[in-house]
Amino acid sequence: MSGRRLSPQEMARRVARDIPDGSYVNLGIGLPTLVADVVPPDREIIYHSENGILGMGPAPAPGTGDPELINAGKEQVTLLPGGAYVHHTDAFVMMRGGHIDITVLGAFQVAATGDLANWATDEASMPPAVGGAMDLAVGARRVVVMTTHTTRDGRPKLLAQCTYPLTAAAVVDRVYTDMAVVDVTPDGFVVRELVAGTTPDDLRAVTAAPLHFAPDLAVLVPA
Amino acid sequence: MSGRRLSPQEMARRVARDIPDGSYVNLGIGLPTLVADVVPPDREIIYHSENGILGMGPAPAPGTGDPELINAGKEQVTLLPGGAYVHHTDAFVMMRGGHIDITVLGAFQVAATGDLANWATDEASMPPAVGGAMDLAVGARRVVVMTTHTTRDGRPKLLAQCTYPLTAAAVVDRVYTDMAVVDVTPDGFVVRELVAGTTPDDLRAVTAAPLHFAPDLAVLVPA
Amino acid sequence: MIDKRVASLADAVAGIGDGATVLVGGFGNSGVPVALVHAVLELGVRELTIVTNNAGTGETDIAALIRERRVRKIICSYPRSAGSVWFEKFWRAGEIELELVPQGTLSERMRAAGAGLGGFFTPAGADSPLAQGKEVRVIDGRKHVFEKPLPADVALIKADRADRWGNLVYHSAARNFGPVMATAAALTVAQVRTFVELGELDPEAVVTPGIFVRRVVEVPA
Amino acid sequence: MIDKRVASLADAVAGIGDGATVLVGGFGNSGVPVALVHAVLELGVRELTIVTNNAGTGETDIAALIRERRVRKIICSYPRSAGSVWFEKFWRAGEIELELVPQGTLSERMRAAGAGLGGFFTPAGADSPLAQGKEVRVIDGRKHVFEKPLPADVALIKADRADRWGNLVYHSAARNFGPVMATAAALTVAQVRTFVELGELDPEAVVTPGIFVRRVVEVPA
Repeated sequence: MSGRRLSPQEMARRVARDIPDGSYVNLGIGLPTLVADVVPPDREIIYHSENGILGMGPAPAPGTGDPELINAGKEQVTLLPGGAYVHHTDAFVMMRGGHIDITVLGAFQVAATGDLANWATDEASMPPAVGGAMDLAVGARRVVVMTTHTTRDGRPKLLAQCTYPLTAAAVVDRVYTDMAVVDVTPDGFVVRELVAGTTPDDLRAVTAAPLHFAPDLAVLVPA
Repeated sequence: MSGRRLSPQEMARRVARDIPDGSYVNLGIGLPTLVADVVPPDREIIYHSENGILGMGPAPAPGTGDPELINAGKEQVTLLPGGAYVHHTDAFVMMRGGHIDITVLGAFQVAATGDLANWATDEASMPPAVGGAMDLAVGARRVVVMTTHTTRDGRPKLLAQCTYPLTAAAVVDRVYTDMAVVDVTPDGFVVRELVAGTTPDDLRAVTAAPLHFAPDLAVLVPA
Repeated sequence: MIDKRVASLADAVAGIGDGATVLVGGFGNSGVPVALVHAVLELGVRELTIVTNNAGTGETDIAALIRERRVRKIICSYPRSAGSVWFEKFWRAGEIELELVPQGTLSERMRAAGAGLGGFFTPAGADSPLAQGKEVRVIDGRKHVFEKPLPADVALIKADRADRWGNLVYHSAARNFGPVMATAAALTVAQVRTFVELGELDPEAVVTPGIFVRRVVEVPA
Repeated sequence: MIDKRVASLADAVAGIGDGATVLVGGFGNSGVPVALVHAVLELGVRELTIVTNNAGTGETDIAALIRERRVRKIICSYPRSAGSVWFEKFWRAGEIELELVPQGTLSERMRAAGAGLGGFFTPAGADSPLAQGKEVRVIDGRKHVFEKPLPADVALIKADRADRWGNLVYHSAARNFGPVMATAAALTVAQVRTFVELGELDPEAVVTPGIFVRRVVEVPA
């Protein structure tokens, strides 16, 4: 019986801890967007949105929003002082050209080789959709994934090899799950932190790839 | 003995006559820049400069210029109301992407196939220099050349084949010289107009390519 | 005299024909030239290829074009949105063709068309099934896929202000695909909130110079 | 807190090393970051590859770098200008390497580097000797030449105003190569006429967003 899973907010706080002051960051839609709300206030982070915003701020106060000022998830946002609007092609110059320091992406599957599958499953009843995921995955300086460790029905998301169509090969640097912090290294997955109460065997039981455990394996205390 | 040659201003006025109202025009450095000063005042022409100006106006009144507002020939110019500054890459999107209606270029040589040589001679003592000529030559919708019919020492500039390194192949639509107006057609050079007093044989004598004469060959009366 | 302003939406879309490839600006509901798309619907043209980021939601703009069976093919990056019911219905029935393109590649392909380039190599998608059938080349140790220009007959975009030369400025994130689409089409039409006099737009801040724009029509917000 | 403003020209160019590839903005005498180039001269680095449109005239900026034998190679479109005597002297002596690139290709190669692309096909120069040794491909019936990205270690550019995030706006035609060079270098440094407070620049009119800029230094005109 493993320790309890982190809540989405707890995961977001753990991810946020690793984002240095002054970073340019793109947050994928879904879980990753939570990160913006929990970055320590002493850090100045510049958020990028693929639709042409650099210096994106939080959601507007009710009734004050600009309906055309939306983020990649189509939710209303604001612009910080110092922010700028750019057109789509320039927004992707930033993404693909190595100008984004960190992107936090969701994932269906991550392989021990760093392969990422986060745009299509094998479900043929829904039309495929890719958005900006492939550009971000190949272009950001550091690609981290924020995801539950398993699917809703309990299947592993960390695998020796992805079975879903790839977004990009060998791009993921680190995975933050609700059970652990796992680096992708030339030797495969290396677990850096385990949520309090979770043992290495607990994690192995829900991971479909070999796991190495860091010599200085730390306890991830929810914050 | 042929008729007198046109002066540069007379050549410029002949070129200007063919530029329709509302055209986007790029004038090459040297002789072609004269065209801007002689376009009939009832026509609104938007001039483009490769260094990032759209809507370029004439030289500033003495003492009023902006030293950084220069044209491709590095001479001070002005910006008309409605003009805009763009960066270099966008200036060349306009040039190479088929957005410039007409470019007027100088030439060392023009071939009957429309090949253009206007960037390098066979003189090895000077470093080669190309600037924006190759982008303009391939990218403008209509490429016309404005040049003396012969070199300073009397050699033909209109040839069956260029002997100098090409700027681009099969791009020239029309040549305006100080003796004639000559179209480049699938059949080669077709002379449309001859300066008053110049005969077809006069022109043949200073042209190193077969010349066809249009059935409605007109007299070019200097204006 | 140059005057790109037209008096009506009908004038703005005049001449668009059956089978046209039409770029439609917008990301989600931001920057969509709704009035122009509805004018194309009124025009009655069919067999359109629509290039756009999303495949329309609800019953308006692109969703309406699809519902009325005007769209043969859609080229986009993210057709699956909450409310994209008409697209999904026709797609499942095999009655609309989908070409899925990574979003950065979509805008870059339009840029290549507008910039007179013959195509480019991008790492985006090179490891994915979207590279199937395309040239893949390792450049500096990394896989890249060759992507072709995506030119169009028409671009329909939304901007904030325009002058009679067709210079455009946009409003906040509604800028999105407008500038690149304007460069890639033979006929670019912009709906704008308001016309301004020539010279009123700051020449340092014009986003789309008029050279890329053929018609502008005023559609007050 | 992000603060890209540096106090001196020496700080602005600190860390540039021997053998660096340096993009230098400017077209003719417009937009040349003269103070930054002179700071590089002071730094004493050698074996530089300079990427710029012209090869310097007279005795200042790039011409001075060449005169002082700091430049191994120059990549440019138009080295031959009135007054480009130092370049011509060293070029004739075989003491400086020249890579001549059509001007649009020069800026597009830098853009490709900044945009993370692996290269592109352009029709410019495809029929010329400048295509020798390069892949030439017929695309849609037209010859194109394959051109590679041109990334750099450093970009030195000149802008008008900057804030502490490094956002830049330019002045008239001095904009020229600044925006594209800013995207293509690992270290982009801008000399600006004046600093402004964060939020003072119109977000609709920022030309180079700070993400492309590492250092800004004030050099009053």
